[in-house]
Amino acid sequence: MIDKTIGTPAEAVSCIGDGAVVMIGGFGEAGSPVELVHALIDQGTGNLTAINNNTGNGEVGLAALIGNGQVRKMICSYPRSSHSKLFPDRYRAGEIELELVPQGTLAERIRAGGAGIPAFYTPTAVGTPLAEGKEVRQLDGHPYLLERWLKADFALVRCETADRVGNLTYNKTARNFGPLMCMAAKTTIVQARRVVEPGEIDPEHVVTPGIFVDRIVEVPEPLHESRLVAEGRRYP
Amino acid sequence: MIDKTIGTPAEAVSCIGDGAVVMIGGFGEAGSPVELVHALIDQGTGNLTAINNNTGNGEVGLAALIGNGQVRKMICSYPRSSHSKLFPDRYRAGEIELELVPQGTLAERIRAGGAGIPAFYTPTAVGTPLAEGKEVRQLDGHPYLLERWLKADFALVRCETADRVGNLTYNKTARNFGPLMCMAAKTTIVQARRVVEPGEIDPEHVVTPGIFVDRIVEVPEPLHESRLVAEGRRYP
Amino acid sequence: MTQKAHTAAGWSREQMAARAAQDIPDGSYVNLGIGIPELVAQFVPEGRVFIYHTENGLLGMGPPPPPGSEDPELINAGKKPVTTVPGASFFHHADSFTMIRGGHIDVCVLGAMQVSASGDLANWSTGAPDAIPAVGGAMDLVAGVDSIFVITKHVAKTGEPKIVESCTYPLTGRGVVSRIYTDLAVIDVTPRGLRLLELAPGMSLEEVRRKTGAPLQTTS
Amino acid sequence: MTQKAHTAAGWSREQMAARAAQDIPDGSYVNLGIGIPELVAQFVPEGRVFIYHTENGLLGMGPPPPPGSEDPELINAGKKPVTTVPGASFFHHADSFTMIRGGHIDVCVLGAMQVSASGDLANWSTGAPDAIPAVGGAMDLVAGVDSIFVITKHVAKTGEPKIVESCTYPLTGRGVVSRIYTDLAVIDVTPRGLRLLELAPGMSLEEVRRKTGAPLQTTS
Repeated sequence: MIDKTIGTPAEAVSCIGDGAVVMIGGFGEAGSPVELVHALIDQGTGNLTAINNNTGNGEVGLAALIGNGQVRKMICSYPRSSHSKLFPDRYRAGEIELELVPQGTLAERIRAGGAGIPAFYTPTAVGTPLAEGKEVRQLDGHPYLLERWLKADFALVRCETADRVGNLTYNKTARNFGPLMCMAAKTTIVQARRVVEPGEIDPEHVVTPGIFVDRIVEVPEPLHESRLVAEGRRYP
Repeated sequence: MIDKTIGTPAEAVSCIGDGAVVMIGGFGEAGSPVELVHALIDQGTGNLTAINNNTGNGEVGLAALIGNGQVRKMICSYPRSSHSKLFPDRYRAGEIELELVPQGTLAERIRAGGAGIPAFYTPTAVGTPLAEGKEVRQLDGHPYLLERWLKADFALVRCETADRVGNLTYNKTARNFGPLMCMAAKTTIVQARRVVEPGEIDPEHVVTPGIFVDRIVEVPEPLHESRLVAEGRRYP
Repeated sequence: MTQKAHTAAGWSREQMAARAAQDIPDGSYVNLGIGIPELVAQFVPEGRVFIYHTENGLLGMGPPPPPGSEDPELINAGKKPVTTVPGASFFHHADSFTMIRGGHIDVCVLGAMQVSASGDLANWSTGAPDAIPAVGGAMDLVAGVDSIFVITKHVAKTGEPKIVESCTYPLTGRGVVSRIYTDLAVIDVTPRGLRLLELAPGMSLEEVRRKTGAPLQTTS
Repeated sequence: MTQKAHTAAGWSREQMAARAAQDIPDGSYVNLGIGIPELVAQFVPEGRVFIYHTENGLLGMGPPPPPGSEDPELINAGKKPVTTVPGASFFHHADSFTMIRGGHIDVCVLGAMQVSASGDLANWSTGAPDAIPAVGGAMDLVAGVDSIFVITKHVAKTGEPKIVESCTYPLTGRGVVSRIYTDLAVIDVTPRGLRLLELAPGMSLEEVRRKTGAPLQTTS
């Protein structure tokens, strides 16, 4: 039988090497795979390109990964946070590269990466500074930008329930980028609040089919970033 | 309160006029909105462009709509059926136009129509007769075809359960093109086996969010095309 | 037309939000930006129902939860805790922006740093060299939603007009704004420029014109 | 090398399918075309698990149901009734072809009308003027799946080779086929042309070469 579970976050991320492109799920703290990111911090992997909607919270999770100097380039839509100065400080110091992408274009580029669509046209950002250097094409009399797919070597995603063959469900707005990133990475590593046997998730309710998932680690009580931030905690 | 239900299939399709572009859900008979299509036959609306993966079964549903001369143009991936000669006869007689689209490209074009993506590149059909007349572009050293979005005036879709605000779930492989067509039509008309109150479908299990649905008609015991075909039935 | 030279109070934040809510049709799918636009949800006119969309994956967003019952995995685009209403649905980000980019959202209410006479919007960056640029979903919203309403103070804290001939801040989108609700007036963006729809109580056309950086037409 | 001139029986349809199944790695996600490829599911080698995908929206497809328990809304791409295995999932057509086009399916087994020495596949149309052209998902599968296996009779009913220098029928895809399983042989498509991997019992290289419309190399 296929069993994609793996013992610990440390084992789960051990395949990630220096220079990897890593998609990290979550919108704010909702869906943030904190334990997997902390394992990546423990491991010290550097020179990463990280893809996430934001740049993390406080001094934990993705923010701590950035603060620790492990991220060379950030691809995101909204790198400001009222709770974290780690990205802004590094950015102003010229220590991290930023590719700013409108949120919907970011989502669509990741989906395109997973769907084998190398490029698409979109009306978003036409006529703005984010269109600079991009092809503009008139279609039916309207201008559109050409955008390229985004793929990654790894995706780190947090879900609610996983079965052993990799089918996933999510919790409320923690779904956000998870299903897209699972599709767009060569190796998808998931932390699940609960791991169940195949068949326990109704086939009609599966959000991410198992074909998009490679490694699953159970983290029954994941840390809440907002609580860590409120407590002034930092990682490590 | 919002209530998108409507009394009968006849009332539901009464807004469809001659010359409309109509997406019709279903793959084979699975998900075929038979009662809505039969209402369209009763209504006699003509000069339609129909979009479906196939061209119908036997002499009922979409096949009957075609046989009745109401369809001017068919956009589909697989217009052959061992059970129906209505499309082939009209096609050979030059009475119906055919736009043949690979199945995955058809699905993606419909999704693009719903998603506001006017065009995309795909590897599918490169170097084949279906690439004729289409732009080929090299990206990262590989050739891709440019494909345009597909939109419709109306979508006719069959689902399992609908709530009054238009959230839908489907049944097994009857899901197929339904969720995509709901997104890509100006007006989406759904026949549901069961209509429930808002809140009765778990927000995590909604497949088509209500924003994509305009009219819902309850058809508790829809006809099975395969049974009608086996019985040699024809419509009307 | 003459009136007192000193500035009248004009509309409050809540009054601006309530005024904007009046122009949203019953049954609309609505996306509200962060800040004053969020207040619109408190002023749904009697007899109407709006369905709120938040771009992080929820349709059918309800009001904030009572203190103590927040769920960190049920938040809005501003990352604040929210609730769901009956008939809500959750979906991923690509589906969420399908709703936006595909033209399925009826009305979006946004804040602004500048709006131009031709409906250009600037609301994501001052363009200052040390600013951290952050765009979020604003560019997708203005590109995909037909009716873009802006709620903003009429002038900046510095006293400079926010409604201008041409934006000096980096653009969010070109020709995208339909209507502007300020503390002083309601203004339509038309193909022939800005048109005054309504003055706040006690406000004079003269004063509003003086505080507006572009010509302002009236129907009279 | 000399052998009897008359044709030996070669492999049956079932034997061809079983032989192809031997080359599918454990844990593979597999899409099976209509016809002989469907038989592959009956010959999963001991100790291996394959997960079957059908492009009409099911991953984890199981065998046909017992007569009388068919569900017209649970069918495969050939529109025949199927079942699900534990761990199955349903999804819509765009997600299904994301799996195909995005390179997530490991192996696809298809039928063929013609295969060329460079791996071109023709399997959707004779190009005859009165034919009803019907492509289904074949072009998507060959464009998106890395390992395309073809199972086909070595020659057409007319006796003409189906493995040819260059296809005369309309193409499904260019340079897409990895390996060909016929009733007479197993043949690899390599950058330097066709290479014989295995002969059916009692089959001679000479005979296979005679029935193949393109040069056939051997490792020896």
